[in-house]
Amino acid sequence: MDLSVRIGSLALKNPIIAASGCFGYGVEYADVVDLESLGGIAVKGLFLAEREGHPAPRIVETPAGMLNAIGLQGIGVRRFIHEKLPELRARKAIVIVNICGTTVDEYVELARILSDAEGVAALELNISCPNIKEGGITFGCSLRGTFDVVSAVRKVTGLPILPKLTPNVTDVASFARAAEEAGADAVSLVNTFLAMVIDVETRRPKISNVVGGLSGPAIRPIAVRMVYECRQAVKIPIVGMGGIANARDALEFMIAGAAAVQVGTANFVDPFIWPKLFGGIRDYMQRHQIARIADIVGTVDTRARDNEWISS
Amino acid sequence: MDLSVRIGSLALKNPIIAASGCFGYGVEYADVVDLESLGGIAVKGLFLAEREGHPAPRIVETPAGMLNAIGLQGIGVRRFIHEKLPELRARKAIVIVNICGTTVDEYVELARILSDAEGVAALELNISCPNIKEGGITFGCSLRGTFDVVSAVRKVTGLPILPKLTPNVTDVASFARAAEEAGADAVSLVNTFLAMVIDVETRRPKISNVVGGLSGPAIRPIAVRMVYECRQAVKIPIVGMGGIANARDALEFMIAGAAAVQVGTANFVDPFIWPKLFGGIRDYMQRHQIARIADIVGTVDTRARDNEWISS
Amino acid sequence: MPIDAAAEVIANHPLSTDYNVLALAAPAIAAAAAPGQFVMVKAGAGHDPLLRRPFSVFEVLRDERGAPTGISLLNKRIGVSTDLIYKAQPGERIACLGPLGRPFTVVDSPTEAWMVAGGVGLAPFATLAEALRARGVRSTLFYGARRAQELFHLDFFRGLGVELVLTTEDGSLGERGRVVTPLERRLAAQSAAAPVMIYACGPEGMLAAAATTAARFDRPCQVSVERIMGCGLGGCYSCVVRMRNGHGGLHHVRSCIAGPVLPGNQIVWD
Amino acid sequence: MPIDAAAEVIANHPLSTDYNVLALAAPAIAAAAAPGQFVMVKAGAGHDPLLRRPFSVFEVLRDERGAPTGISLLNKRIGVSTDLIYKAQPGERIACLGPLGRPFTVVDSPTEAWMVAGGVGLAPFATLAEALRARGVRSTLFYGARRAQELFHLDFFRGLGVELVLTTEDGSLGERGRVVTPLERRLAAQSAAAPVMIYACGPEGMLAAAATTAARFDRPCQVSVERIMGCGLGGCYSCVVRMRNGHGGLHHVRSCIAGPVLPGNQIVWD
Ligand SMILES: Cc1cc2nc3c(=O)[nH]c(=O)nc-3n(C[C@H](O)[C@H](O)[C@H](O)COP(=O)(O)OP(=O)(O)OC[C@H]3O[C@@H](n4cnc5c(N)ncnc54)[C@H](O)[C@@H]3O)c2cc1C
Ligand SMILES: Cc1cc2nc3c(=O)[nH]c(=O)nc-3n(C[C@H](O)[C@H](O)[C@H](O)COP(=O)(O)OP(=O)(O)OC[C@H]3O[C@@H](n4cnc5c(N)ncnc54)[C@H](O)[C@@H]3O)c2cc1C
Ligand SMILES: Cc1cc2nc3c(=O)[nH]c(=O)nc-3n(C[C@H](O)[C@H](O)[C@H](O)COP(=O)(O)O)c2cc1C
Ligand SMILES: Cc1cc2nc3c(=O)[nH]c(=O)nc-3n(C[C@H](O)[C@H](O)[C@H](O)COP(=O)(O)O)c2cc1C
Ligand code: FES
Ligand code: FES
Repeated sequence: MDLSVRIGSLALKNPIIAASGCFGYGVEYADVVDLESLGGIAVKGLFLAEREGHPAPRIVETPAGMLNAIGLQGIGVRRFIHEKLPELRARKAIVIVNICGTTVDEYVELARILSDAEGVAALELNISCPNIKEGGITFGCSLRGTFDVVSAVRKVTGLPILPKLTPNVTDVASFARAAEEAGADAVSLVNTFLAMVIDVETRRPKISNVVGGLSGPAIRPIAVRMVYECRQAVKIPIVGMGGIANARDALEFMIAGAAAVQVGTANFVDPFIWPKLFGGIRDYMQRHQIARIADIVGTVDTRARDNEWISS
Repeated sequence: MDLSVRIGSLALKNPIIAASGCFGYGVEYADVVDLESLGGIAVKGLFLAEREGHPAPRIVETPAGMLNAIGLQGIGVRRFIHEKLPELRARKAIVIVNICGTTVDEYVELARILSDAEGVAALELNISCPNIKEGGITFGCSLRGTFDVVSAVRKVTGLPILPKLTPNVTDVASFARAAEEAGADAVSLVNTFLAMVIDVETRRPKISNVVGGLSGPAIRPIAVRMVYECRQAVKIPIVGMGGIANARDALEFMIAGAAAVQVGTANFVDPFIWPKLFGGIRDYMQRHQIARIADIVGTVDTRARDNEWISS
Repeated sequence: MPIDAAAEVIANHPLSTDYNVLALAAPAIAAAAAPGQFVMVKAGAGHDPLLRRPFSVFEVLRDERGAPTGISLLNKRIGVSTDLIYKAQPGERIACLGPLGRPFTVVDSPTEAWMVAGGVGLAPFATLAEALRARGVRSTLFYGARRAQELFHLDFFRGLGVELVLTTEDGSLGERGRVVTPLERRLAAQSAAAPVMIYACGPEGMLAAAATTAARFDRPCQVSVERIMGCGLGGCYSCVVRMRNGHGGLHHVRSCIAGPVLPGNQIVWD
Repeated sequence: MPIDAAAEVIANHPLSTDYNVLALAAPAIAAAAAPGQFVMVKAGAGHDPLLRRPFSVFEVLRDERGAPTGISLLNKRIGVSTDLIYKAQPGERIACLGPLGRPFTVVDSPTEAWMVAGGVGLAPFATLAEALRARGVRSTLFYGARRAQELFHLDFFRGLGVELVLTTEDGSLGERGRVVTPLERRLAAQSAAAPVMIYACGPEGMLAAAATTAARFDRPCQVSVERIMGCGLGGCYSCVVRMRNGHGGLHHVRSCIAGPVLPGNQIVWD
């Protein structure tokens, strides 16, 4: 059985990637899962500088989901390269670095620095984080901003680049198109949905940043729809995510059009989920006599069943 | 304790309204709940003509939510007026008629017809149904379309009008503003999120219409955030909804900025929910010594807790 | 008016690795239920699963004096709620709303009643058989399943004097094959003058075959349809069945309030 | 390396209408756990609740020969998961990941150990008291609760030779008021030369008071902090505590891996 997939020039041994912000810098999980066994690891979003992020409370559970506003606490790109990358390299992890800036120049600078580092497989451009004040999602909510960030980064790196799209837009497919036109190798979607939970007893928001990003199974049906829409709109591969909690969910995204998937929140619920995902996909391939998992990508059958009719 | 609220010129005895499409034409529930006890009833979306809607399957359960594509099956406005409105009137229900058209003229025509009918308290303009091909959501996803429908209807009716906004947009507050400028008395939000579920065994969508609308607790944190955003943007009242399943949830929407709320999916789970909601709100008012429920509207306290800081 | 009972689980009898019978204390629902009606059951607390699920009333439970005390469900596990119902423990409480829907119209002697059940579609026929027996109606149950071990409660029906015609897909009991085959043979053998009412409940394919066969022999057929139901009360329009009206037109009816029992000859089978 | 056990519930002892002790079969976790470590528990199947919750290892359970067989949790119900844990039935399986986090540093004699517990903050002190006893460390437990009925396992600590200083908010047992009051009195009375290690676990306000008081008397204080945790493994950055570093700078540390036991004098209390 062949579980390998391609995301542009990036060959992955399987389609399961750890989602950014949900797997630390990868090294935190080295005890729990063989990092080499993963299709890839999207590390926690990095800025140029170190950041302390928002005060606690930073998360709150919601129905079948969670809201977070971490505020991109992080060690900055240089410490990442010196303190984390060597171990990731030693463990033969496929490292996708998720980068975030407040200006186009910052993205460019990050891309330059990381292109020179050894052991970076691809760059995921986080233009969709709902939890910071400037940059990030403001690019991701504007077609022009998306195009500008992607094309500027394209000019300075030979690494595969995957802009990560926000679902907080009217027409996500147009953003996938803008990314494709600007030279992206693939698009990742979805980042979290901007959301809010209020404690009615205190009438205060449950997280310190007032609003945060919603992830987890709750959002899965919306994310699947968005992957499906983007699949019609662009030729570049799609990395799909949002609420994947088991192999069935991963397959659903692939059938909708994702060449690979990422798993975030579910890793919090079950850090031993990875071999279960691989096993579940293998079972499915066996049951359906599918030799190459790449063959199911985008195969959803939406032939209309005579849809609307009027009584006579 | 005073549970009454106002939505513009419309006075409601309490802030709990049955959401459109989740309470039939009201009469179906006359055995289960005293219709007069509700703040109001938003009846199932009506077109001018009868419609048969989509074939089954029309719904599928999702994590803490449900996806539906009913396709606005309905008896049309004239049969509604003759067959349902008299009973609703007799039972002293406050009737909010949810109307849907494929052109501006159809909304105008519906508004004209209903303005002449006896027993209609308000019109909710459904410009946000994700489950039909033309009209509906296309108006709701365009500021111009929203403005045009609302201002055209405004010209022909003295009834309170509540455009119902879709959450499938980048900036819902701008739609609330467009509605306000066009003369709306209030805005209702949110309608359902466009979403999709695929059966991985058959690789076919789980519902006949391929995509449908997501409702239920899963979407609540996003809906609360949208109500909060609209509250900053407009002066007209907001009718909030999306995943309310108990009194706490209803209060959360009110504290975020909703003058009244609607309850949809939860009525399927528990058709006897209504007195429980009233009771829960009364308990809360007692516990917090609140005399008028209207006093909590929009009182969320979002004073910044020193939000972002950088290590030194 | 339907009742929402926080029904206590009295007993849970496993019948196989997939099937069980769950006995629930719900006197008011039991007292009101007619054969063919259903209840909407909320399995588990919280939002997973979120919606209730429809289940036929299988048995009406009674105390020594014959007073209704509860109902039982014949449950087949196929997903999250049916799995929770399979595992439910005595003492637990399960919200149970009912009785709902239009019941079977029970015929009178000398009309014969032929019940056609596929798998878990047996559920509504226990109470129907009792009602038929009370009216002295001669009854036959055509009952098909995958294998012998999945043909349940045969002695119960025998005890009511119901004739049994059994089929299994693997031939392990009764005739090998589908249950509509002996039905069709019996219809062909029956005198056209002898009145017969056919009742059918089971998978959609079986219902279509039973209804079409009945129509071919000009026999009335009441089918109990199975649709995914959001509310069970006519509120959501999820459970529609496409039907022909008198004038050749088609329309969608809500099977939770117009059904689940519907005239087989008016249903448009896909 | 943490273990994820599908731990069977062995027993559930209710202590009050809010508190219970849940015994779980988890030998590998039990064998590895050190005082102050915690486990991440997934209550209920499915997505409601979704995330695991952190619980201190309360007791390490052992068989006749002293081999570890499982752990128990001291649970106080305040929401959905703790409610499910309160109601858990023997035979159920509960996913339990651990042991996690940095344990207490156990002192040696002649240093005295003073444990300060508020409410359910008692949980990590049962195993700590055992470890202290094994090293012959003289120990005192300052333990406060709302009322007498919520002071648990006193005999257990007495049996280990731990001196008890009790307080209740309503004065129904021990001194009336907060637990930090007698701690402060005792600190003031103690000779500055006699070495003391303070351990604290309980509500944030109590921890801040204990840590501040300890610092005022120049005593080291290990506090076990309580943050909402998404993962327990350092993956989500939800559980941060604001701390001072050596140079007057502030930074956020992840209490699940740098803690839950942290040096009280470096924490910035809000
Ligand atoms: C009027 C009526 C009476 C019924 N009586 C009984 C009964 O007595 N005993 C019994 O065991 N079952 C009965 N059913 C079927 C029962 O409602 C379903 O098996 C149940 O809803 C499945 O719930 P779940 O959570 O276990 O499955 P889910 O996890 O919701 O779904 C599992 C799979 O089954 C499919 N599915 C879900 N519901 C249905 C359905 N209604 N029909 C077909 N496929 C479905 C789903 O699409 C999914 O693929 C009845 C249904 C109706 C409409
Ligand atoms: C390291 C550690 C060890 C712990 N040990 C124990 C223990 O031994 N026994 C025990 O009973 N509890 C312990 N707790 C606390 C326990 O984790 C929480 O009570 C639990 O997460 C609540 O879950 P719930 O689903 O019942 O509440 P929820 O339904 O999730 O929440 C109910 C309410 O409590 C608030 N809340 C949720 N989690 C916390 C939290 N961690 N701190 C403060 N408020 C919270 C929520 O905001 C909400 O208002 C420990 C916590 C930590 C971090
Ligand atoms: C705690 C947390 C932190 C996250 N941090 C990042 C981040 O740094 N960069 C990023 O692109 N996405 C981040 N995300 C979004 C996830 O990568 C993912 O897009 C989203 O959670 C949806 O997937 P899921 O439902 O599987 O979690 C974060 C999500 C969570 C829950
Ligand atoms: C089955 C179903 C049918 C609906 N039909 C309509 C409709 O006809 N008109 C409308 O404006 N909204 C309709 N809605 C949307 C609801 O009124 C409501 O906006 C949405 O479901 C969110 O609220 P909830 O989570 O409480 O259900 C429908 C929703 C459902 C679930
Ligand atoms: S199940 Fe809701 S209308 Fe029939
Ligand atoms: S709980 Fe996830 S980092 Fe600490």
